[in-house]
Amino acid sequence: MKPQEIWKRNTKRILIAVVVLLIYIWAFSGIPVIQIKETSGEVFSSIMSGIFSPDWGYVYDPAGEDLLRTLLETLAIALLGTFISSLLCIPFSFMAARNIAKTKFMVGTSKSVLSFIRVFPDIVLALLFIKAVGPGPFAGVLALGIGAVGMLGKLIAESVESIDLSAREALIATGGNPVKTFMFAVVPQVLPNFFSFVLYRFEVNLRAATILGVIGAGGIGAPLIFALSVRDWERVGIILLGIIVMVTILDAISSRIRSRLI
Amino acid sequence: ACGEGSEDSSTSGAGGGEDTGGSSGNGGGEQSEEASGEELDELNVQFVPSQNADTLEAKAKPLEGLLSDELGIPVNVSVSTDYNTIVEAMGSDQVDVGFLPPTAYVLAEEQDAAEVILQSQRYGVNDDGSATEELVDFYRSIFIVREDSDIQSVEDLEGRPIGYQNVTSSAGFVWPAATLLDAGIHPLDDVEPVTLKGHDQAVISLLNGDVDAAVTFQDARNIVSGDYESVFEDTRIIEFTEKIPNDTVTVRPEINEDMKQAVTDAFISIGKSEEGKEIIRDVYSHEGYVESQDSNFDTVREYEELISTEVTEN
Amino acid sequence: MKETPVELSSCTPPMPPSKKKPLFTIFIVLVLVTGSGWQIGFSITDLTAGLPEMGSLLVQLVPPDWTYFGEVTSPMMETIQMAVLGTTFGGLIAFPLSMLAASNIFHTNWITVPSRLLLNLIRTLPELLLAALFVAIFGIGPVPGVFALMMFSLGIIAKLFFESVEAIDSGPMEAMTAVGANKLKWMMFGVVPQVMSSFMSFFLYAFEINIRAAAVLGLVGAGGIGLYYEQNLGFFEYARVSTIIVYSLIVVLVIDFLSTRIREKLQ
Amino acid sequence: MIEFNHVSKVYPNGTTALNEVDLQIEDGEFVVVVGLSGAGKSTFLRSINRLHEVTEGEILINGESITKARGSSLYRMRREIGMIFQNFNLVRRSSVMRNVLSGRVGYHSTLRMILGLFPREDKDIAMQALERVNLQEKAYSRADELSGGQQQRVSIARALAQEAKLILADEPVASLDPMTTKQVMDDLARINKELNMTMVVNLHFIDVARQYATRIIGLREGEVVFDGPVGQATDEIFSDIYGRPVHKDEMLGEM
Amino acid sequence: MIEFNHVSKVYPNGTTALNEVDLQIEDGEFVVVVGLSGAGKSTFLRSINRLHEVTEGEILINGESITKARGSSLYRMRREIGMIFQNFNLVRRSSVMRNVLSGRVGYHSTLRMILGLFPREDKDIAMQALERVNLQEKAYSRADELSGGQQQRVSIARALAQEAKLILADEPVASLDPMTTKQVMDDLARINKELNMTMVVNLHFIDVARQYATRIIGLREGEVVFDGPVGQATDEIFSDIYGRPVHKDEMLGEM
Ligand SMILES: Nc1ncnc2c1ncn2[C@@H]1O[C@H](COP(=O)(O)OP(=O)(O)OP(=O)(O)O)[C@@H](O)[C@H]1O
Ligand SMILES: Nc1ncnc2c1ncn2[C@@H]1O[C@H](COP(=O)(O)OP(=O)(O)OP(=O)(O)O)[C@@H](O)[C@H]1O
Ligand SMILES: [Mg+2]
Ligand SMILES: [Mg+2]
Repeated sequence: MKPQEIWKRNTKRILIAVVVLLIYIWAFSGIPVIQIKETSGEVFSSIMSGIFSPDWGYVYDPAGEDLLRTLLETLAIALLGTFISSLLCIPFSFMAARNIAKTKFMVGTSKSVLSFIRVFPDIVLALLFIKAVGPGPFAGVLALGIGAVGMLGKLIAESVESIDLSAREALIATGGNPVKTFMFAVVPQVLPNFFSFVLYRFEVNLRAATILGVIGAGGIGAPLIFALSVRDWERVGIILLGIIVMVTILDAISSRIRSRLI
Repeated sequence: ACGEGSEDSSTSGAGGGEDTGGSSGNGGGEQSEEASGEELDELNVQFVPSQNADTLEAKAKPLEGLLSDELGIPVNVSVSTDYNTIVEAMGSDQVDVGFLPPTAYVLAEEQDAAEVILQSQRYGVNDDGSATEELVDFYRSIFIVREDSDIQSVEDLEGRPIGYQNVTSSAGFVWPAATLLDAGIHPLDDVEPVTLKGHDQAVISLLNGDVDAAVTFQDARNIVSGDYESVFEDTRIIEFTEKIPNDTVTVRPEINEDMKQAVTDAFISIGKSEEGKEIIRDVYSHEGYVESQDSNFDTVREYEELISTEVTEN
Repeated sequence: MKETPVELSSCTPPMPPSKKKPLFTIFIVLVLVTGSGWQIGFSITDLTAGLPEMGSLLVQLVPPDWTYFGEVTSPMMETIQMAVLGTTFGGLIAFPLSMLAASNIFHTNWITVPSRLLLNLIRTLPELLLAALFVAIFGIGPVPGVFALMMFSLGIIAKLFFESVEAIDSGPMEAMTAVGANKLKWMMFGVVPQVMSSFMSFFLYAFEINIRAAAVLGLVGAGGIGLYYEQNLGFFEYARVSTIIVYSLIVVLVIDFLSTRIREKLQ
Repeated sequence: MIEFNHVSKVYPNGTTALNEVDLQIEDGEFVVVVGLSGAGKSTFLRSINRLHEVTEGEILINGESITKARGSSLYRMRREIGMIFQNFNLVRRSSVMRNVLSGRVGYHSTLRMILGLFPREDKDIAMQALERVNLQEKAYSRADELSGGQQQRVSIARALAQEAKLILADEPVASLDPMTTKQVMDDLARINKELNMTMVVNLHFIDVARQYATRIIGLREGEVVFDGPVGQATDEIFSDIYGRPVHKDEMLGEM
Repeated sequence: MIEFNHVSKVYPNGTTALNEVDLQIEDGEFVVVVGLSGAGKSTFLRSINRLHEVTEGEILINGESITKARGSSLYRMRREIGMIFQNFNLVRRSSVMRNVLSGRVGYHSTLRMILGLFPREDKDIAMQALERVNLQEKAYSRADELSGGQQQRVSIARALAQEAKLILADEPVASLDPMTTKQVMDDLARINKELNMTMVVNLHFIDVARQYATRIIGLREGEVVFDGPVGQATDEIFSDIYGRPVHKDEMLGEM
């Protein structure tokens, strides 16, 4: 590289640095000085003591609607929602990958569609499906299933963009058409990432309390929101414990699956 | 937010594409083609536990059993955290019975989505937050300030930061705003409005000094009394709002009259039976139900109209 | 997946690995999925029957109320400011934490396991609880908002990032070992350059989510775009709702475009 | 038969990698392409099966233009050309067997390939190909568990399994030890003789080139500077191809 | 001086890669290690700077045990040992310069290195190293834009920039063409002579080994089967090391 080029690159970098700096100055300008409230200690400790003395009575209730049941319901909703979105995201993630898609136009459109799904508020999505199938777990599954496509599509498309294309060349050379090439050269490479993101999304769905609460889907969402809004920390504590245990078990399973795939 | 599902999202007509009928009158039932109305072989009930209570339970099952016994058809009860979804679901025939707070009801009615049949009853609330002996079908909202504050009346609020709820909330905005307007204070322009999510946050922000006054439903301080033990000593009520009707029980207007009556009777009898009473008290903090009619909500409409013209034109 | 090749003398070809395991896995997944579908009452006919109703709402969403743009600009800017800070702080914490959680960086369970547990814990905390905690500590306003977004971003970035750290090429790390670098230098030169681009990608993803996660900001009285969603939904003002959606989309696309350009320039 | 008619290739950045190449390769030849790094050897090879588009001229395979073929006829033409890549181009996380089988995708319907259903005979063919490169016991290992030399052999097996009429090999022995180099080259020579498969091979090593080739093509800066039977490729010719004689004292920098 | 005292290495899966190795390498020697693929050459090399832990025995560098060293004294010992990897081990997305500079991190404080602040002299050293491998014009290219041979040379420059007293090279010419092979080997030989740097190099090519080594170590299945000056390494010896006779035509690398 010639000195002028280096110089040019450096000025570019400095310019970017200045812009980034300005953005941060602007961002900080919106934030007042941090002050810690006098009462915070008291409240903090009362919240913590509540959370650490969970309401064990909620774990199981023969009449139903206890922690175990709602967690199970959440699990079913999350599982199905994840399954749907993992299928739906597949075409998108390849159309949005720069190195796979045929035209720039296709990449641009697919990426924008994915962005659109991502910015679409959960609550509006929920409303749409409530109108279609009524409140309940089915609407929850649909909302989660569609809502996750934006995220999965984006993350998977990016990991497709970073794969090693040399294997693809080999398949082209053997006379494979694009679909065959894709199945043999691309799919095996992105599969681990695909599962990794899907499992991550599954976990997000388990915690998608807000949307499931809105949608009347049963599950753990509504009880958690209600317990939080009346500051029933013991109830919050037991629900959190339930979610943590479930997520941890899931995490253990998912990392085992992942380590087999990598 | 304690709750996306506080009493936010009441509603105001204006529902885009749908024909929203007039704002008056007794339900849109007449609009449905079959004069006799729909038969139901299954009843879908949805509610948002109302936040003007100090316990919230997201329990649907107990009510399912009770109602199903009374009506002789299967009943599905679900719990939501947002009124808007109930209204939309009723509008598209997905939900037959909804528990709505007064403003939400008025807006739903404007969209021909709901018709009131009952109102819930509760015990009244004393100034210290405890319950009275008397059963009432309304509650009030209060303006509270810190004990040592120089604010004595709503007039003193001018220019001060006030903690509201969302502008669609009956207790957290609509009624208090009307009170302020009566006192000659514009609820948004003449004070420093701060929108908070959840009545507990309103009380806490007041205690923390982030706002100088807060509006909440009557016994909201009970919610935070566990975390801030001296909340009742540290705060002071300066004003009550007018009566806010309790939660309504509404039905879809298209349902046939017999069924509406059956549902009405079912709720009333649940409220009277020992077992039923215990359940609705535990779960919904309701003590019983009384019949209601649309005209009871005319005052609500006035408030609603007043506020929405004053506020949303902003 | 170590499909251990069967050791055999060279004359007989090895047996293909048993297909039982993958088939069993697929079977289990299908059972779980159909079971869940049955449990929640999945029905395609209900869905197709309900599509017209869904359409009626979609119709109300268009066209957006263009005049509303001006009104939501200032809350949108507030949201961006908080998202910038929340994501930055979250990312700054997520970076070292992910390194600690990655088993190819630290080979002892003593470090990785607690780090992962911590990460799991952070991700599990609901926004509402975080909001309650931070409001109790800092009062209402943007400060607890930034902190809530920070925790939120931390959870997202750290989880995605540590998995991608675990997948990096070990060659450069080995080279740094051979050069005599201590752990920090080793990471700076062997690991960081390899993971920087995926970190940036997850960072921006979290940022984008934070633009949308305005609900969290509303919870703490921090303003932001979330309150406007709620308000307009409450009044059934769907045209305005779609205005906000379009606005967020534009912001996200602009950010996406800029960051892509910046990353290209920096490479 | 491969015909190059005035073929040129200019990369988008302006590098001329092939310059007016004009030659024919007959069936059954064993052609070795030599030249310095960057001379255009890989580009030459990759133009034949159109992994790279040439910018000028035409390449005919058995009289049919591959540079103009499209869609399924292009796929069919490529199926007839096996390729061995310098850097193997294996799917590292797939098994050896699957990598070899992927050489056969051209023979089956797309749907069948999406489901990954290869007929029994294909598996036999793949196994035979692995046997030929002495790797059958690794058939179900993952490709990235193999040593470099073994990976190279998998790539060769894939080309063999393809049952092509022509094999293009881009430095097929670059990462092999002398023993394996000999095995691989002997194998290519045998296939060339026994099955009358045409071979076009890029090589760095003059000795190996001399030993196996029937014909040598020398490239320099994209131009064919030598093309003739191996007997004519004297040391002087090689010096010419490489553009300079090598002296003992030709050193880098100063100390 | 490097001393191997009864060194054995058994991999967790039971493979014995080194078996009771017992030898000394004096300062300034140019040692070439030969052996079949899988003989343990890489393991031998990697034990010296403890990229692999040996399972038995001890390795002393200038009388100090590297197998027992820990923390900063281990880092310091490693700093004195440069290594050239068979597969380069470059950070592909960093610039060539930065890759070469990374050879110098052992000389500076951690804080400084986290900030990436290399002193002026280091940049000069790095540039000189690049000059020596004839790559100075690629200094600011990204490593993944280079051809295989160029990447190998970056890896060599990194080891040179480290200014070590000992260089371990694991098949440093495997992916180079004959010209570059010669250049690189000549360069290693010159550094060895002029700076009296000890060289331990794994090689596949017998001719190259004979041409540059002062001493040859032959490994077979983890055991040292030959160790002596290059003059004693006759064709028979090589046949023994490789476990079968070597033909004249397998001797590559001669131009
Ligand atoms: N994708 C590309 N874009 C631009 N220039 C390229 C590209 N690929 C190759 N080149 C250039 O074209 C010329 C010929 O490259 P080619 O790969 O054919 O050389 P080669 O003879 O195979 O060399 P080597 O022995 O190093 O493999 C070189 O100058 C190279 O820099
Ligand atoms: N990480 C490992 N785990 C288990 N076995 C290994 C590992 N690395 C190498 N081996 C085995 O140890 C033996 C010696 O390997 P080494 O890499 O030292 O061989 P080499 O002489 O360098 O061979 P090559 O010329 O192919 O590089 C081989 O049998 C190899 O399979
Ligand atoms: Mg090449
Ligand atoms: Mg080796």
